[in-house]
Amino acid sequence: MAAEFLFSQFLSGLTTAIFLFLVASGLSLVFGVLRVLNFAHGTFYMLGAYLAWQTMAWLAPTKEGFWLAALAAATGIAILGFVVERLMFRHLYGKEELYQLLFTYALVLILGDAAKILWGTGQLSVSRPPSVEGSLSVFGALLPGYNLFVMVLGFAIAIGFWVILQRTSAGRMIRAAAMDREMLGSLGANVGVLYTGVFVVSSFLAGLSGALVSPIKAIVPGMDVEIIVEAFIVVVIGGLGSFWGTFLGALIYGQVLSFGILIFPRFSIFSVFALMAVILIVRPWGLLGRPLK
Amino acid sequence: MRRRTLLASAAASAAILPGRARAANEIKIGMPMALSGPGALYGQPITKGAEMCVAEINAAGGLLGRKLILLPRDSKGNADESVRVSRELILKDNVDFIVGSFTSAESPAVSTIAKENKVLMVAPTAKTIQLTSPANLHPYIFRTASTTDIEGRTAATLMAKWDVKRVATIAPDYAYGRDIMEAFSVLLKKLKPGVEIVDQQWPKLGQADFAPFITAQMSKQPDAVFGAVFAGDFASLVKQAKPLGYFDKIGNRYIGAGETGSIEMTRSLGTDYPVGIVANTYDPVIWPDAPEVHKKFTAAIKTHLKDDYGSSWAIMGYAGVQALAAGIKKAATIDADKVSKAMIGLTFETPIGPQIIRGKDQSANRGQFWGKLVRTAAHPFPVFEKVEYTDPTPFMD
Amino acid sequence: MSRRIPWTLVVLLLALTIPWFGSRYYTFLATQIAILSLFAVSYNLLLGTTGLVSFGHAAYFGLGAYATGLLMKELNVPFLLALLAGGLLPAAFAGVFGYFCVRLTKIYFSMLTLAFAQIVWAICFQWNEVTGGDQGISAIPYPELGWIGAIPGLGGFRTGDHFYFACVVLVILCIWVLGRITDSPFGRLLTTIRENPERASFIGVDVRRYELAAFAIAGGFAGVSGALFGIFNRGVFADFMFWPKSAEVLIMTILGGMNYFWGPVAGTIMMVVLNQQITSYTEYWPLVLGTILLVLLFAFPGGLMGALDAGAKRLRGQKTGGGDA
Amino acid sequence: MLDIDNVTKTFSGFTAVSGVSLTVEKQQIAAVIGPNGAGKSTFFNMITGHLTPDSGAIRLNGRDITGIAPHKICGAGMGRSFQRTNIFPKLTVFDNVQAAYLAHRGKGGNFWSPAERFYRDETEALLRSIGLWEQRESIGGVMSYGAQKQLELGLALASDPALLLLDEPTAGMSATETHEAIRLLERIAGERELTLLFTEHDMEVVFSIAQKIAVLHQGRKIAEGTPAEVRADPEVRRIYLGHH
Repeated sequence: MAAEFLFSQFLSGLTTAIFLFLVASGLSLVFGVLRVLNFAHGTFYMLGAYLAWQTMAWLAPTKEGFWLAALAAATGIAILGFVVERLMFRHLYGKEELYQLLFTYALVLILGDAAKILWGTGQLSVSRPPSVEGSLSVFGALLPGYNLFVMVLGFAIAIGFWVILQRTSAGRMIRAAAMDREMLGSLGANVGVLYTGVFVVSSFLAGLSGALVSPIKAIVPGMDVEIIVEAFIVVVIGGLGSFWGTFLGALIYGQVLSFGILIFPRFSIFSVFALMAVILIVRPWGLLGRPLK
Repeated sequence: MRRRTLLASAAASAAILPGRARAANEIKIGMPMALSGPGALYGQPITKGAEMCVAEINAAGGLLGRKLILLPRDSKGNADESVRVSRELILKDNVDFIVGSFTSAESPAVSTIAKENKVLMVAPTAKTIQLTSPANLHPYIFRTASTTDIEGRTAATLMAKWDVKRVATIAPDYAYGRDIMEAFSVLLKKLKPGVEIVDQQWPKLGQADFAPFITAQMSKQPDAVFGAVFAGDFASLVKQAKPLGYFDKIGNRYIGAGETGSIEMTRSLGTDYPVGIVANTYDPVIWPDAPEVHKKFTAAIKTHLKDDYGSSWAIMGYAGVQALAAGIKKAATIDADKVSKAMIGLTFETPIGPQIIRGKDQSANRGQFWGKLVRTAAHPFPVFEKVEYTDPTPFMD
Repeated sequence: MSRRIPWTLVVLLLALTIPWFGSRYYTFLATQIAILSLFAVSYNLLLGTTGLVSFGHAAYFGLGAYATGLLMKELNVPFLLALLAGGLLPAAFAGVFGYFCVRLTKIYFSMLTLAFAQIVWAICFQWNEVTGGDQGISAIPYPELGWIGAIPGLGGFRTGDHFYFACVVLVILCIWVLGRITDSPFGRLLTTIRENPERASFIGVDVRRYELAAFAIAGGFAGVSGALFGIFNRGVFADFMFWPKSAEVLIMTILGGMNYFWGPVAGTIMMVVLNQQITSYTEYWPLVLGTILLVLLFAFPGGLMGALDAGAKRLRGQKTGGGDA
Repeated sequence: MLDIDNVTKTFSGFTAVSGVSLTVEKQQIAAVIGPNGAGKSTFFNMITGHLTPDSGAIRLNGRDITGIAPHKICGAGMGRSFQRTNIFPKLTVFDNVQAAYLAHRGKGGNFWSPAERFYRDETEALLRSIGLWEQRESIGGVMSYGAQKQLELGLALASDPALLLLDEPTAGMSATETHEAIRLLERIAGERELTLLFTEHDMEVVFSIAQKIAVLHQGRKIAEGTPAEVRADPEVRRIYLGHH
């Protein structure tokens, strides 16, 4: 009994972690290359959820349309990311870091209100697709099929990233950018294209994760800031620019929340900030990060 | 040189004109309300309800021969912003009354301002008992909302009817959640001494990940749950709890406070709604046994909101203005002190029938609609099987 | 040449004239601007002077508000004493939190300041017994300032005006002190940290200690402004410490121009007035604010003061027939 | 004066400096040379406290300064200039140097008096001696490269060092600038009775002013001696001077 319970609590934490990792992965990628913490990442995530809902509303009769809707939402947000990067963001490269940060915050404000104008203030909801409706029992703990699907996808994205980072020339450039900016220039990389590409991929991931959480979380105004703070923290405790650090950060956060509430029932409101404070005090550059130059 | 900026800015701020002087043929009502941020979900329909009431009164010739003017302002759901806009309404727009402030954090704050400026205020939605506790009561604060006491205690009477021994709770970790749980458990233990509270979960307000709370609670094997998780948080809870078998395991013996039975909630969750649970709402909206006045109100609000189903929240703004209007009418003046006196013991009409403002805590006897949610062929979302209005009078002290 | 004009005094005198307009609303608006100006100027000691981007300055604002509010309401402590506590307590907290924060740099520093601020917020949000939880502490008494009415010429004013006079004098006093600190050798060495921390350490600046001192001083003055704001607002709430408040002070400072000592004041005036004007018409204040930010970033990166400064230079250049604009 | 004893520094498996010792006598002008990646910068950063050696010891006037903070080493009488120009770019030339005086002479604890009143004469004298007095109102970061280097020297001198470490003092300079910079250095070192330790890639510069030269290669010291001795060293000729 006790072991079963601990395992199901672990699975709950893992679910929390993987959903958070999906969002944080794109944030981590952009930070590694562009050296900007993109506040608007959470807004892209929220817009992804809204777009998925909208596509579902258009595809009304078929619930399996969710898969298409998720893809459409992710693509839509990737296009939005492309436009934002090309038209505006790139003009701020080379300016002070703070201004880039403020730019992304301005996007949060503007796009947040735009979503409110388009979809209202009420909550929206997307149903789980029937193909992953059921749940399966793992060592006596119940694991919903949809969560399992997202977990597999989360791990697949993590491994996929690892392969891309290690094995492709784009990956080498991304790693170089994360480690040493001067090296990037000497690699002869087309920095402009790399930045746009990374921003678009990150936006795609934000849109995708927004669409993927819509069957398990309500779509409400304000979900953008709620998630961005958590995602930021996961990226920071993992070590900025470190992809595996983000993965590890998310896993730790999930378990800290999951088991923290067993010990301190009123821990939830502190959890993520307490975790960040402790980790940054002990390891000033995050778990797998290196000092910023 | 650059310090000239300062002078220029000072001059610019001086250019803002203070509000027009009070017109003799108008009665101005300021309405600080959460129109942006998470609270906008409620604030918007509440404001629409108040708007409609004002329009109806004006169409019928106004009040004391004067026209009502409603000035809604976005409080952003923040206490300090609420205070700021309330003062602005009083000092700049010269409002005669205030109907509004949304949350339990905003309302006591605005109440202080009302008292200081001797402007009478009606709080249409604030549930905190602190608002009208003896220490905080003053002649200029009235409440037409239900309270955490009423909500928690009426839920306890429902729970007491069930054959359950092990009860768990889940509520957002802040004053509302803790007050309602306190009210609930004290009365439940009195009504049903054998019952045991086996688990209490406190997710934060705005929690999106409920899985850890759900599995932790299920491990304590409760027979029934009283929940006060509301709005988007409730939707997230349900979506994550259902596939974990949470509702099945307790045989749907879940009582959901925080207006989780509202039509907004059932509509947005649709087929994902955990049918079989008992939940509350301010206005059942789809209510076959409704009194005539409610049917009329529902028809009107549907048109006003341009929505096929209306809203369960609009009634709160509507009734708040009704209470104030009745008070002004009875006092036959807009003098705040006289209206205040007139409102004590006042009976006023609302879409769910007449309500009384008692003197003790200057609060209306606004009760709770509780009912079990079921699926029917008539609607694409769950509706109340049979909704019952619980008179709050026995639970108000 | 502009240094010879005692700007602090000029601002003080100008600000003191507001109640003579006779509008309670002007006084109300001016009080808000005065108090928040101090908040922003204290923040700029970190941002503009030392180059530290704190995401948690609101914590010290809120701590000051709670300290003074509780002392005045629960223990009837006299105003000035309570205000002093409202400065010292946040300074002490800033000293402790800052000790850990200044060991970090750049975005890590910012995130740790955020973490501490949010933890403090969460405690205040939850601790019903002391802080009143999310409902905060209402009905904080006004200080006893009736004696102001006894000053010749100030007889005809209301309580709100008296409080405004007190606020303006206190705020200007604090801003003056902050100005002295900024211009002092200590302040000058803070600017070397902003410019080049590595170099600063090798002209003999103990970077962390200086940063910590600046952090504690800024926290203390933020606390004083929070204390005044709590009284002005007639209540103290956990919202005071929530991170959007920290974002707000950051935006106000940049809006006004972080490279100018009076920049944050200009930014505060702009924010307060705009917010007040725009919320009267629409609930889409974030949309407006976001657009203003975009315009600022792309067109006026020096903020309001920067834009005016550039404009004034150009004007001067034209008059003298050329020169470097 | 400066006594470096067998210092080693390793970065994640890569040994940047391995067991290097060096002694610099009072008022000596010494140079450390070596090809790119020889470990010169790491060596310097250990001396100035920006890096802590894994092993070995560094003594300044007999006092152990191994691994102590840069600002303390600065206080102990060591000044330094950096390879990449390292000034306070948005401050004026005058304020740059004045700040260095404020810091070095411990005025940082003064929160009250206007900073501009302090050390005006000292700053003026120093700016005149390094030839920047005319440009005192210029913003540091917008001056010519050579002038920035001069300013950096000024920052180092303001802390009244007995020992001055210069990392590539003429890097990026034109031939004329280099010539002037070297003359300035020699003059200042003479006037102030300074001990100089510098790295430099321009061999002409090194051999024209250094009294002692140490050669680093792949983190090890392979030769040390007078310019003539180093020039004659066969290994140095082979691996280093041969490249030129």
